[in-house]
Amino acid sequence: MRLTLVSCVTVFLAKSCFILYVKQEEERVDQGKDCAVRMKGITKRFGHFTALQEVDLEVQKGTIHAILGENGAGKSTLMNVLYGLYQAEEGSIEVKGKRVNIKNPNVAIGLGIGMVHQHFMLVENFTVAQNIILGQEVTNRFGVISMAKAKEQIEEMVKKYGLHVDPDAKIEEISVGMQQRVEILKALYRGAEILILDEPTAVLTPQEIQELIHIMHNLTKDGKTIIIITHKLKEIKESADICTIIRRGRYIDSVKVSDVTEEELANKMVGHAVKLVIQKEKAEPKEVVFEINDLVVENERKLEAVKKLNLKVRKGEIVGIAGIDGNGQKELIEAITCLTKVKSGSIKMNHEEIQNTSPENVIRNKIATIHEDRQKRGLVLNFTVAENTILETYKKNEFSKKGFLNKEAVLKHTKQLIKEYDVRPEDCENQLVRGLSGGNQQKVIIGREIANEPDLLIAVQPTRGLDVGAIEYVHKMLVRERDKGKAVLLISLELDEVMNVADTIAVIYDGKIVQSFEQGTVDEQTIGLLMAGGNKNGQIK
Amino acid sequence: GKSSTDSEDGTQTNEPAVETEEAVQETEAAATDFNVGMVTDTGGVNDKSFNQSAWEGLQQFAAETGAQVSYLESTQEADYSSNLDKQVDEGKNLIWGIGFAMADAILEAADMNPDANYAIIDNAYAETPDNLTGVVFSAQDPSFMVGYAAAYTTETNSVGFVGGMTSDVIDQFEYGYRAGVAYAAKELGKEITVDVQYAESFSDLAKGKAIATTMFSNGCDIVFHAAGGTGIGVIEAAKDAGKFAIGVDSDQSDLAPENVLTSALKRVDVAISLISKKLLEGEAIGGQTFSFGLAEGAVGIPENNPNMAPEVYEKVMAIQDKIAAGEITPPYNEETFEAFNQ
Amino acid sequence: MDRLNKILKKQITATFIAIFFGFLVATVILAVAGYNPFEAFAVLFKGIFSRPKYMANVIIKATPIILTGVSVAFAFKVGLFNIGAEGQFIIGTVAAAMAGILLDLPAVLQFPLLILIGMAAGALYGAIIGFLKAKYGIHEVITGIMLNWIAFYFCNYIVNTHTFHQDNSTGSKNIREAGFDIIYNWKKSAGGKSFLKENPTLMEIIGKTDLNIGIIFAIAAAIIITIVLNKTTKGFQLRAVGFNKDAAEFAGINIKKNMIHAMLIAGALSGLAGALMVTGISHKLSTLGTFENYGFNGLSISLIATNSPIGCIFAGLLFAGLLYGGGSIQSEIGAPSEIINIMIGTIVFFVALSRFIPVLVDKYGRRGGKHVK
Amino acid sequence: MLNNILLLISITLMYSTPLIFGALGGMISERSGVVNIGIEGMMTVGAATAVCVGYNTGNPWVGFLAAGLAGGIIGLLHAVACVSAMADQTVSGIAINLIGSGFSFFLCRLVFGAVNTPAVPHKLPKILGNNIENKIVNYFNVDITVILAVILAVLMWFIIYKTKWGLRICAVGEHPAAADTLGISVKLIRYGCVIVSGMLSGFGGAAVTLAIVSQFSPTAISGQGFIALAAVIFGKWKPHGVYFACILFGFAQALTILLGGGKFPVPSQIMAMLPYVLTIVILIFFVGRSVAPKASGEPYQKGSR
Ligand SMILES: Nc1ncnc2c1ncn2[C@@H]1O[C@H](COP(=O)(O)OP(=O)(O)OP(=O)(O)O)[C@@H](O)[C@H]1O
Ligand SMILES: Nc1ncnc2c1ncn2[C@@H]1O[C@H](COP(=O)(O)OP(=O)(O)OP(=O)(O)O)[C@@H](O)[C@H]1O
Ligand SMILES: [Mg+2]
Ligand SMILES: [Mg+2]
Repeated sequence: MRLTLVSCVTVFLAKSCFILYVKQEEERVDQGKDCAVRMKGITKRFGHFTALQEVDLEVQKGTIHAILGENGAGKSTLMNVLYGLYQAEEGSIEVKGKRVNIKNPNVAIGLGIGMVHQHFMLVENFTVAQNIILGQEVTNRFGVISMAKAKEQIEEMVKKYGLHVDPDAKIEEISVGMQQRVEILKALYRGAEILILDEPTAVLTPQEIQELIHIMHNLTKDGKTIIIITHKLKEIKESADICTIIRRGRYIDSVKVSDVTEEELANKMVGHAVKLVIQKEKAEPKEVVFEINDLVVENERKLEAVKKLNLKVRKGEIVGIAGIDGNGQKELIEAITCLTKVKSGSIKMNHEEIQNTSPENVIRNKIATIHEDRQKRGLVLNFTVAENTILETYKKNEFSKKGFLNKEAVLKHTKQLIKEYDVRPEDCENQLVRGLSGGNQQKVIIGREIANEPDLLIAVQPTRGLDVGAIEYVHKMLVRERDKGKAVLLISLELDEVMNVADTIAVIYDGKIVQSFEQGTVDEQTIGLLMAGGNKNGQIK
Repeated sequence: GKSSTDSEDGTQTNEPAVETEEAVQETEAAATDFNVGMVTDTGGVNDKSFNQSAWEGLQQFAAETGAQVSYLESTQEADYSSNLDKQVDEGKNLIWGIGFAMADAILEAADMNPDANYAIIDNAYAETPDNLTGVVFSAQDPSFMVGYAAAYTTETNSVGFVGGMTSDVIDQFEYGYRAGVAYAAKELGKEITVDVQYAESFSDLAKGKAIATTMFSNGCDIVFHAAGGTGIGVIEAAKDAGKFAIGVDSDQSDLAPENVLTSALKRVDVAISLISKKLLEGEAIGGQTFSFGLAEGAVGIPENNPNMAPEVYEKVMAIQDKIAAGEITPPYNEETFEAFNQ
Repeated sequence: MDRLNKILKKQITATFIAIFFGFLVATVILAVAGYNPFEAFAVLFKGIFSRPKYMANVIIKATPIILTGVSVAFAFKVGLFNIGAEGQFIIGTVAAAMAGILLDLPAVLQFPLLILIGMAAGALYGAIIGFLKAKYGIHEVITGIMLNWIAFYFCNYIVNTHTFHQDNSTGSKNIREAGFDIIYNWKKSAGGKSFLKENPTLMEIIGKTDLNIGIIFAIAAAIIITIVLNKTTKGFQLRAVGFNKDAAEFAGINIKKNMIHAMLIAGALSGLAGALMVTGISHKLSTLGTFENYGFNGLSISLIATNSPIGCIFAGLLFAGLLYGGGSIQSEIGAPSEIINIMIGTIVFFVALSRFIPVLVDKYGRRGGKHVK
Repeated sequence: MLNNILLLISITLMYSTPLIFGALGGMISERSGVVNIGIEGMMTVGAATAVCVGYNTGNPWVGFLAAGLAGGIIGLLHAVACVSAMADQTVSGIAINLIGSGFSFFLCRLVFGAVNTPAVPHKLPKILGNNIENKIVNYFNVDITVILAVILAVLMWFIIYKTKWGLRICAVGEHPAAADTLGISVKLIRYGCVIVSGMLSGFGGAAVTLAIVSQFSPTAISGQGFIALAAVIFGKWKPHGVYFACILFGFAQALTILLGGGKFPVPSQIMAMLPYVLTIVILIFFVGRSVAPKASGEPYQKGSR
């Protein structure tokens, strides 16, 4: 009894202190009441590195506000400051006209700010519903969760905004598109009025992107404010009202999106002119080097994910596989790289069957692969750049003798590679890859794979999460390889990329290549339909 | 006993070690200069078994004579020789090694340091160097007695024995006990079975308890243990089952005053104290093996056995006399046991 | 300032700070319990450094745990937690002793053969763990713990079999002298005896202790393992697997094979420690009452050394020094010997905390930097 | 036959109970993302404290609670290292094991002047009281700790799967950054879980020295903590899995005892291997891969990537 009394008193005291504190902090700022968020002079440092320097941001209520910037410009950092994950060293934040001190995400949530992170913050082995309610569970007095009630609430939101999810599905089993919707629901569930989306479209299919834009419009209609970070200029044009541009941690400009062209945006972002469409000669394909016949592969749940797939890649051409995520691309890659067993059919490289052998054998057969997950499959983050560059070739005579590594040769090779592929910082050969930025990590992988002098270069989502400058660079590399007479297989979820870069565009749907086209003989519309399971004549089967 | 013939190789003709000679001259007045050290085996000084008993003996010795005593613990077998050596450096007049496991290490140390005196518990050498003393116990004697007592006490005609790990020393307890039971059964004209099980551990309390519980529930009403820490579990099982356990080494009745029938004493402390005193008093102890039996009061059963019927106690005392007189020679291993039963 | 920061951030500095704190905590505990801590430390250091042979004893004590430490450290590099080093050590002793008793070869063959057999047995025993992990995905901690106990009972079984048991003892027969350590055989030889008589210091170090060539094996093993890890293609593979299995697999490195190889090598190191124990010190098997902690101490050592094989040499010496010198604390000032365990535990604990030091340095260093400006 | 079956059950329960406490403790800690290989040390501290307090107060329950408290304090130590100082969890756990046993012996020496303690005046009760005459009923007259262990397992299951605390603990163990962004304090949850882990391990120790036997000795806890650690993995970090893993181990021990005693011509050393061999065999054929909580072993640092 006494114990409860004491605890009551403590809680009361703590609460009143908190309220006093908040009142002090939130001195009223009268001007700009229609301003949902105003950040002023934000400076954020990590150690000696200044990630943000006096950045301003003003977001009007009920609008979609885009933030544009190169990789590492500081966009995510700025948003993390707003969400209370980081504390800025300098600067002030006002939310809905009130000066606030956002010490942690709880405060942000309390202020009606929700954030969908660049890297999804979902617990993989939880269900959708569990992820949504986490931290704000619907419970009875004893802390017992009432799932039924929670699901009711979720269903309501689903209906209201058209965010379709299956509350009982596990995150690890659903598509990224649905995961994204779960993230948005999570924010809305917490009563978010201001929604931050950090690169939400990087992982989505064209259809899903359209859907997302639709949802965003739904939300603003409902009075919500959206801040969206993206590298895709087209999306900014399609969705945003205002765009703020950040370059190297500094505020550059805020523009009305309808007043500028995509080129202008890109130029502002990188500080110089960029070409958005890749320049290349017409392909001159030669003989077939890589051939897949009637390939059948099962997924983890023992269902056929690749169903009698056929594919040919010739020397000197880039074959692009366009398709919506989950149509067998993942299994196809795993089969080619021998990470998974093939049920039937064959994969031939230079007329030699390679299926069901080993990753090592695949590499030996002159296939190089740029994997979509660079941190999981592509790199050993705790290895130095030098060590990563020889991850596949350490056994070659060039780098080792009688089982001993030749450090000097490796370093020389790495330095050359760093120079050739413009990896930064340029003296990073003995640095851990972990410390490199995402774009530079990707450059290390690309450099390594190309240095293997493969006959076939497979690139899976090679530009995922990269900025325009970096994307341009990667595409140039692919074309260069083609021009050297190599075969290139590009698998991407971004239709633009495939349309732009590939010489032959193959559409994958439901585990099969449904049709192939030469570049320029087909429009985006047709491909989009085929990807969604329609046919050439525009009918959905 | 296995050690009766050892002292033949002419100890008496050898000069006593230097330190001993001095001790002779100064006797008790100089006892504070008299230094005795011991090295435990890997059981450590708190093993509730002979190491502990040995240390108690030394402390007793120190209390009585004013001598200095100390111990070094071995945590690994490899510690034996370095610990023994350390004791030499500290200028001990006598260095005790506790346990047969140390036999080789001590033999070597004695060879290396002819000026130091050594003694070992539970080992008899075929040839004992002049500066080394073996001490063995006829543990089969008290085991025989408790087995005899158990047979006279059991109501279910079934008794048990829990061993720690199979070894020659534990064999003394097992076969002595079984022989005692058999001897009494013959007297009584009954058939009394002995359940024997080894825990393969001197430390697993739960296993000791589980084995004893199994024995009790299978009809035993008295279980004797020679299992060190595992035995604590055995006594606990007796307590829980309301049956009897028989303790070992020292009087273990304090662990369960109502459920310990008696204990088979093997008083390492007595032996240590006695031998140390002998040396202090200038007696030559090297080059021979002392066998401690009933006569020295180093083995036996406690005087007070509140749970034992007085008439049984008397009978056991009679048996003790017979053993002391050599009329009964309890067996100490399987072969002698079979021979005994013939 | 910057240089100081850099020094402070070094792992080795952190380890020394940890050792310092270990002593500090022991000081406090001793003082609280009513003993003079400085006297205790004096005894400790005297027990280690006052005579050459004490140092030799420390080295002897350090030898097996350096090896098990390197074994654990090596497995760690490949991402495996070799809690089974204890079992591999035991199997090493058992195999070497069995062979030492059964085989009857000239010393030039017998001794190296026993070492090899002990290593091979430990290696196979370790490989079981690697195999079960690679084939069935069974966690190495479970198999390690279970195999420790199985080795324990297996040793006791072998000791008590008719072939190997020595009558009137708890141990096995001695191995044949041909299998004894080289130094041992030399010091027992006529030449060795007379030589030692003329060199009292050597007599003390070699004659009065079990000093054997094991320490050379241990140091060589630490160096070889360091070279293997850092300079060879095999080490490259193993580390790649340790850091990122998925990337290694994708790069064509066979992770299952490497897992087994890693445990094979780790097991061989522990087995070697066991074989050296038999040839150099015990010359026989004894019934085990409890684990003798050679493997478990190896864990602590590897952790104090932050998994650096070379570091294991020093950590092993430190650990052995504390255990050996600490043994005298009880006999000299009466303080319970547990204090040494607490002290070692505290050192390990502060090693664990040492990750925090760079963070603190960063915080403090930055603030310092600001002031300068 | 019936006799043997009942005996098998009661020995199984007796043997597995301390393991269950320790393993459930290990599980909750790992569920929150902190690996706890210090269970052995925590159990030892609990076992020693239980007797020291139980002996001096004469009340076993006070001793039992004190064991939990002492375990909790050691848990706090582990938490400070692993959560606040972002220490290597394995290293800290090993340190806990070393410190735990050293401290326990030291404590007993201070209290009793020896590491072997005398018996406590009163043990924890059996569920049906003492002196049950009926033999069959007596088999079911298990220690109260056996029942507590069952209750604990059920409670743990309920908390993890049904309450918001469970949801949060699992989230913190799987994806601490996600929990953090939702305003869940990773630190608080981990502190809580590690301390509870220490408390449960402490109870596990007390279950040996206040129920199975009635005194502390240096070997009272010899390896149970490591078996518990194995059971956490064996049970796949699930309360029911962990419970049955411990039961299985206890069962194998009981089987060893019932099959032992010379009934079969198997040397007793080989017989003693049975529980360990059986565990591996069952893992190979029936259990297979177990996947730890994703973030377990990783210290969480805000904003790290
Ligand atoms: N944990 C870290 N600690 C210190 N510095 C880091 C850390 N992570 C990244 N960096 C630094 O951040 C820089 C960029 O890293 P980041 O991953 O944010 O790149 P990015 O902004 O995503 O750029 P990219 O376009 O290349 O993906 C690198 O130069 C690196 O030095
Ligand atoms: N936790 C951190 N520690 C150290 N440096 C960091 C950290 N987080 C971000 N940075 C640095 O801050 C800079 C800005 O990073 P931020 O993630 O905000 O970039 P971004 O604009 O979101 O890039 P991207 O488009 O790749 O997401 C990067 O260069 C990175 O080096
Ligand atoms: Mg970003
Ligand atoms: Mg990035």
